[in-house]
Amino acid sequence: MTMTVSSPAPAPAVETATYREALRAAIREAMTRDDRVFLMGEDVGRYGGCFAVSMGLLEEFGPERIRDTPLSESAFVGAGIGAALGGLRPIVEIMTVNFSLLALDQILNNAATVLHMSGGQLNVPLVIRMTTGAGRQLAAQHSHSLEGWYAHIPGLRILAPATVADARGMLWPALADPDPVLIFENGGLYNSSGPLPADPATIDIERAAVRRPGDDVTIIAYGGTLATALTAADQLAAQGMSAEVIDLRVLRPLDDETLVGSVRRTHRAVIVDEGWRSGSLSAEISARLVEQAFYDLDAPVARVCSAEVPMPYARHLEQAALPQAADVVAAALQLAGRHG
Amino acid sequence: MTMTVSSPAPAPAVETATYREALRAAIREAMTRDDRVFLMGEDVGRYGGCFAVSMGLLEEFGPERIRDTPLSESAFVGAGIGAALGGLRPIVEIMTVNFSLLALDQILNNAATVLHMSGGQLNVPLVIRMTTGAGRQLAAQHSHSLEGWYAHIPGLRILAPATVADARGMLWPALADPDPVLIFENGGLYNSSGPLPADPATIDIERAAVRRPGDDVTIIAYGGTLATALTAADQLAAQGMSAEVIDLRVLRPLDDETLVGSVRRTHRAVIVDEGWRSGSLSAEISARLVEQAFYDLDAPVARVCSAEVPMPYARHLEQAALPQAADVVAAALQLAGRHG
Amino acid sequence: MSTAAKPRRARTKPSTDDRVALLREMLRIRRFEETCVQLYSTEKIRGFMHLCIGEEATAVGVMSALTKDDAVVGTYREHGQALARGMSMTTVLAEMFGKQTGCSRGRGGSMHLFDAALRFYGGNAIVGGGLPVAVGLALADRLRGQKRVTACVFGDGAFAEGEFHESANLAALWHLPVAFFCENNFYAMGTALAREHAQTDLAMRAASYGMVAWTADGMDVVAVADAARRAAEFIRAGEGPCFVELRTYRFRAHSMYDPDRYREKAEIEGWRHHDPIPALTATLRDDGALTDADLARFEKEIEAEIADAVAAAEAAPLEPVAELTRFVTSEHRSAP
Amino acid sequence: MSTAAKPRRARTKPSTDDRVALLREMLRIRRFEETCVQLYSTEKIRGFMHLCIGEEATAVGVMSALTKDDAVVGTYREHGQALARGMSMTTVLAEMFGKQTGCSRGRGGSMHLFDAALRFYGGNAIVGGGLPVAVGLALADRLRGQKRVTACVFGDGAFAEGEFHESANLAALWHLPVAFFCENNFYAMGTALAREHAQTDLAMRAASYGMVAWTADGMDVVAVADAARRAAEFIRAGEGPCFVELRTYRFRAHSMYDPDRYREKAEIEGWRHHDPIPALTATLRDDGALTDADLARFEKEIEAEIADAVAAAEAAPLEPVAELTRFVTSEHRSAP
Ligand SMILES: Cc1ncc(C[n+]2csc(CCOP(=O)(O)OP(=O)(O)O)c2C)c(N)n1
Ligand SMILES: Cc1ncc(C[n+]2csc(CCOP(=O)(O)OP(=O)(O)O)c2C)c(N)n1
Ligand SMILES: [Mg+2]
Ligand SMILES: [Mg+2]
Repeated sequence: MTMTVSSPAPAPAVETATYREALRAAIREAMTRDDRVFLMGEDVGRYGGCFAVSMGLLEEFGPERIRDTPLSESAFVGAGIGAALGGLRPIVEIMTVNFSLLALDQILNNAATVLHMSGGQLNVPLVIRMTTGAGRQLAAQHSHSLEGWYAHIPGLRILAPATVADARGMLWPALADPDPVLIFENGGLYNSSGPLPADPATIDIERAAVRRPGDDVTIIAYGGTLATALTAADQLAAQGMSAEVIDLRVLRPLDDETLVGSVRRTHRAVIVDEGWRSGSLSAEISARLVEQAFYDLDAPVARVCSAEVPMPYARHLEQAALPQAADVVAAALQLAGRHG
Repeated sequence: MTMTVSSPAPAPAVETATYREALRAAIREAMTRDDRVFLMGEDVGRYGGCFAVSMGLLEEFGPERIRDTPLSESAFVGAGIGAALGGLRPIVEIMTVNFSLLALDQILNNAATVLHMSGGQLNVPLVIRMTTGAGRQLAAQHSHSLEGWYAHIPGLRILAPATVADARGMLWPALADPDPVLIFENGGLYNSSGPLPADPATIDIERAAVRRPGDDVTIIAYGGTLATALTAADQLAAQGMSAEVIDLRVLRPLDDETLVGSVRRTHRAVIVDEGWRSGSLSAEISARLVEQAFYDLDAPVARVCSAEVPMPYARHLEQAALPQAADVVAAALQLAGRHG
Repeated sequence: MSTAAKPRRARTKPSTDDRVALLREMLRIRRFEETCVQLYSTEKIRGFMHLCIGEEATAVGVMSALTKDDAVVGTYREHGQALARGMSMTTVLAEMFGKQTGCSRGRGGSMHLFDAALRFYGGNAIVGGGLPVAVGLALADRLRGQKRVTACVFGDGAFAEGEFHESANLAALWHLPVAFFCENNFYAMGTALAREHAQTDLAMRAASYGMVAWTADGMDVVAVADAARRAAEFIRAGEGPCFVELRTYRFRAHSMYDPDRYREKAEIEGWRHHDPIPALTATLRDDGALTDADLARFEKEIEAEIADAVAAAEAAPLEPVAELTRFVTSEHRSAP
Repeated sequence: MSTAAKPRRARTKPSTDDRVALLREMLRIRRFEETCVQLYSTEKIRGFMHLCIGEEATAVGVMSALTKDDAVVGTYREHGQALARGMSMTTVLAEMFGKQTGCSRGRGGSMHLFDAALRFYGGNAIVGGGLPVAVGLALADRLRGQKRVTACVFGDGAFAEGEFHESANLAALWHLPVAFFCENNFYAMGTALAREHAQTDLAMRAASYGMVAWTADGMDVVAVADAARRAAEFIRAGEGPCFVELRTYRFRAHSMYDPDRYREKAEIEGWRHHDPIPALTATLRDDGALTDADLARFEKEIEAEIADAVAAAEAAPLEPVAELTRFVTSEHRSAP
């Protein structure tokens, strides 16, 4: 369903950009290529986006297509659903996943459900973007990672770009999807920079990506935890343990093939998830690995998640609540230790 | 924190009643024992409750304490939070978990969070009751089982009474909890009947209950799926397989001790969950069993869940989407077969 | 409550033929709903079913003002809305039977009737859940420069939900071509209007959002048709959204589960005198525009239409269980 | 926008002493906020921080009308609300430093100030999220027969959220002792009032819920104090809820992250002429109620208070990491 042949690896880089710039370039390209595309959300226009993603787009496309909304999450997300049913290709921005709860009824009971409930008559080609994650001392009402909840909902596709290439390339195929797609942008990534692919349209929204090959353990991460996993892999390498790092990229539907294939080779898995441990996406991945690779596992599947607390403001407490590379290293070594 | 010594087994029965009558008796008792307790929700008064749970209570306690609300889920749940902060012990009824999404922001961002966010200053002694589950051909906006989402939220206690005894006995200890407690009533249970305990106050809200002892496989269920699990256990017995059936009762915090203890003996586990499979509570239980009993497992942990579709109206489709005893039997036999 | 309803005469009268057609359509819906009661008692129809008996004038009047390009967002009490919009009894009844030939292939049932071709967007069982969707449909028309009307029907209970507040403000703020039709039947399930709202003058409250708003007699199909026509003209003229409160009453319980213990029998009886069908029948008789023979013919035609629909629904196949997971996501994937 | 503000004279004037006290409190908050800016630039304070510079009169005026038994539900722009309610600079600043001695033991930060003893219920960073909670606090007072006021402060942006609609209706429907104080500073982040609301007369809209509602000059602390006093008296007299729109303006950006590109410099300058502090200072000087010496003394006292608070916050210990999971659930469990 992507616009070109699907391929998990980003295309060769031509330039570098920040994650924020990549998202902006993707929106600009989509708005230029297809006049049915428009951006709607709180402060996306005159303010430039609460995280400055849409800075400058109002001047370029005007207030009809870069549409500031009142504080009315349920109504403007629902309006995105209606606009999609009406033939447009809306990109709705919700400032953070925490506020998206106010629109969850619209997302689950309308966007995700109407196609099935209407016997296939009405599809909703809607893209919703929102920020997720902690690490910026924004405290308990601005810092949670609830994308795992959305990955529970049949009818939705859930994306979590962790790289500049994915930030640049995932929007267009998401808009090409006839059904609702949610894109989760970890707030800690906006200032990160990396290579921009020559042809963003070659980015697929189907498969996970192996970000670092390895043999002794599979570390599964996504979005904000990918960097944590890669750092852990470096540290493990220094200790003689070769870790394969997989970036989920797509949280629903999960790419079991890539995950199971890796674990069949490494026989060990550590999942890194910024969500609260109990009932996080990491639980589903663990359950699937056990269902599909039980006899290949040399050790239990390990999970490194956030502490089960409302995210505290104080930096030392927040950092203690979040998954750290050291926790991932310890978990991986324990799996090996317990094994050897 | 329960009002008496905790004990997972219901007290000896003196009479029988329906699940609905047991809930009503529990509300009546709580309102009589403590004048800070009141019931608030849509149509709990004059209508008698959308599922007739509070029928007759308006006449008994009057409109101030049996309080009909407008259609305003976010406001009356938030008002329950405020009333709890103000010294009352509200029981808020939300007609079904599907509509509770409109109040989820209040439940997560206020009720579950304010104690921690205020450094321990403000606790919220609130009880929220709601119906969950399918099986009555109510279709995709009235039939989902989302209690697993609530079990993800730190700061909440989540209860799922599956028996008449629990329906009768869980409310008072829930009201005794200084923090928010959510009680999920599976809609298919209201007309079920069973023994009423002599002393409902002996019902704990801490532990899971072994509803049927067995040796060859542990079947884990809760709420609406307990009956399915027990039926499956009968059928397995007929085929020479002895199944232990555990009723979770408390979805958060999970009673790992009872679950792991059982699986350590049976070496096999099947989890029955009416939620959509991906990201359901069954995933968390599977992950925990693997983390805590990996080396005792003779086979992968199996899950029997609902099909990942918006619940359809037509009876044959709805039944096909729901976990059936036959599916549980098949899963259990497969674990044994693969094992033996 | 009932005394609160202030009937208003319509400013202009539709032609005699039009009024006869409105009467016939109300009769068609009434008989259909009565049949649904029987079919529910014999368990051919299951789940939640909400009838519009007594409220036929609102659905018939509103739909009479719309063209085929316009859009409709309805409620879960939408049998009448769907039929008046042009859906066939066959597809609607088959849906309630849970058959493959139903408009939603048996997946939706009574509360989830849809027809993409007629731009009938359901059939929504989350009270107030359709309001933002209607705003979005109107936004699409605005951005695409299409002069179409989106009619959004909802109840007095839905008016209390936050979705109404947010949707009304968005529609007025963006000057969108959406007509809000509030079916005020004075109850939200068992809760009377005065126990739902501190201020029960809903049209006045809607006006406070900066929308043109007024009230019409929802028991007089001619008044509703006239109000809906004016609303549609207003919107097509680019005057932005508007709100019409239609004061009506349901003669039957909220749903088939409802013991209806919260209303005085006298109140119900009082409203029966405003039954939209006998009222218009009498007027048309007086005007000599309708004979007993006409009425008898209508009844016969409708009876036949219903009989055919029932027979077809009975005979229709079930969706194969193998199709359960179809339509969770789209089958045809196209470029944006 | 600014021209939309219609200053209103208060009907009665508080005593000279009271007015001096109001001035001093505004000055205290202004200097505190200015200190926060420095502390933020040196990264002692992190995360989101929203200052009330320019809006001091609303917080000071509202709190001046409340007794210690009353309750307050605030916003995330609540430093002034917290200080005016009686919280010490020490506990507030320590909280923003993320220290154990902070009111929320470092867990809340700038947006989540709480004080159970003062019945200051936060400190809520979900826009509109405090409204239903305030309704519930008032409901508790009603059911417990307590003659207390719950003051709920929120912004013009929050008014657009569904929570406002539902909460206003509940409060009016149940006749609850809650006073809604809307700090209308004409912007919700970068969105001007006229782009948030189709109808910008917020007091009129609040009145449509069946509540007494009026507007006061939020840049005149005496007018605010008078309005708040009348609101509190009204509620104590059992007259039910009321709504006061306080028209004000923030001189600084929305938060420390905000480049403030959406406002004309001229507009900001225009409002600076309504700065509540110099205005009242001049009046009191003219009335001979305030000397330069008094002012100098105030500044000195406040400077010292701030210096002590900063020193204390600097010196305060961090909450041990071992305490991270404390207060997720209550430690003391009691019978209901
Ligand atoms: C969000 C939500 N809350 C509650 C319900 C349960 N419910 C179904 S219909 C109804 C009453 C709605 O009243 P109104 O809007 O006046 O429509 P009417 O039934 O009178 O036509 C309620 C409470 C629901 N379906 N959705
Ligand atoms: C539900 C929700 N949506 C969006 C935000 C992001 N946000 C924080 S403050 C704000 C503007 C609020 O404006 P207003 O209510 O007028 O208060 P002010 O900041 O002007 O004092 C926004 C959009 C939020 N915190 N909560
Ligand atoms: Mg109604
Ligand atoms: Mg504002």
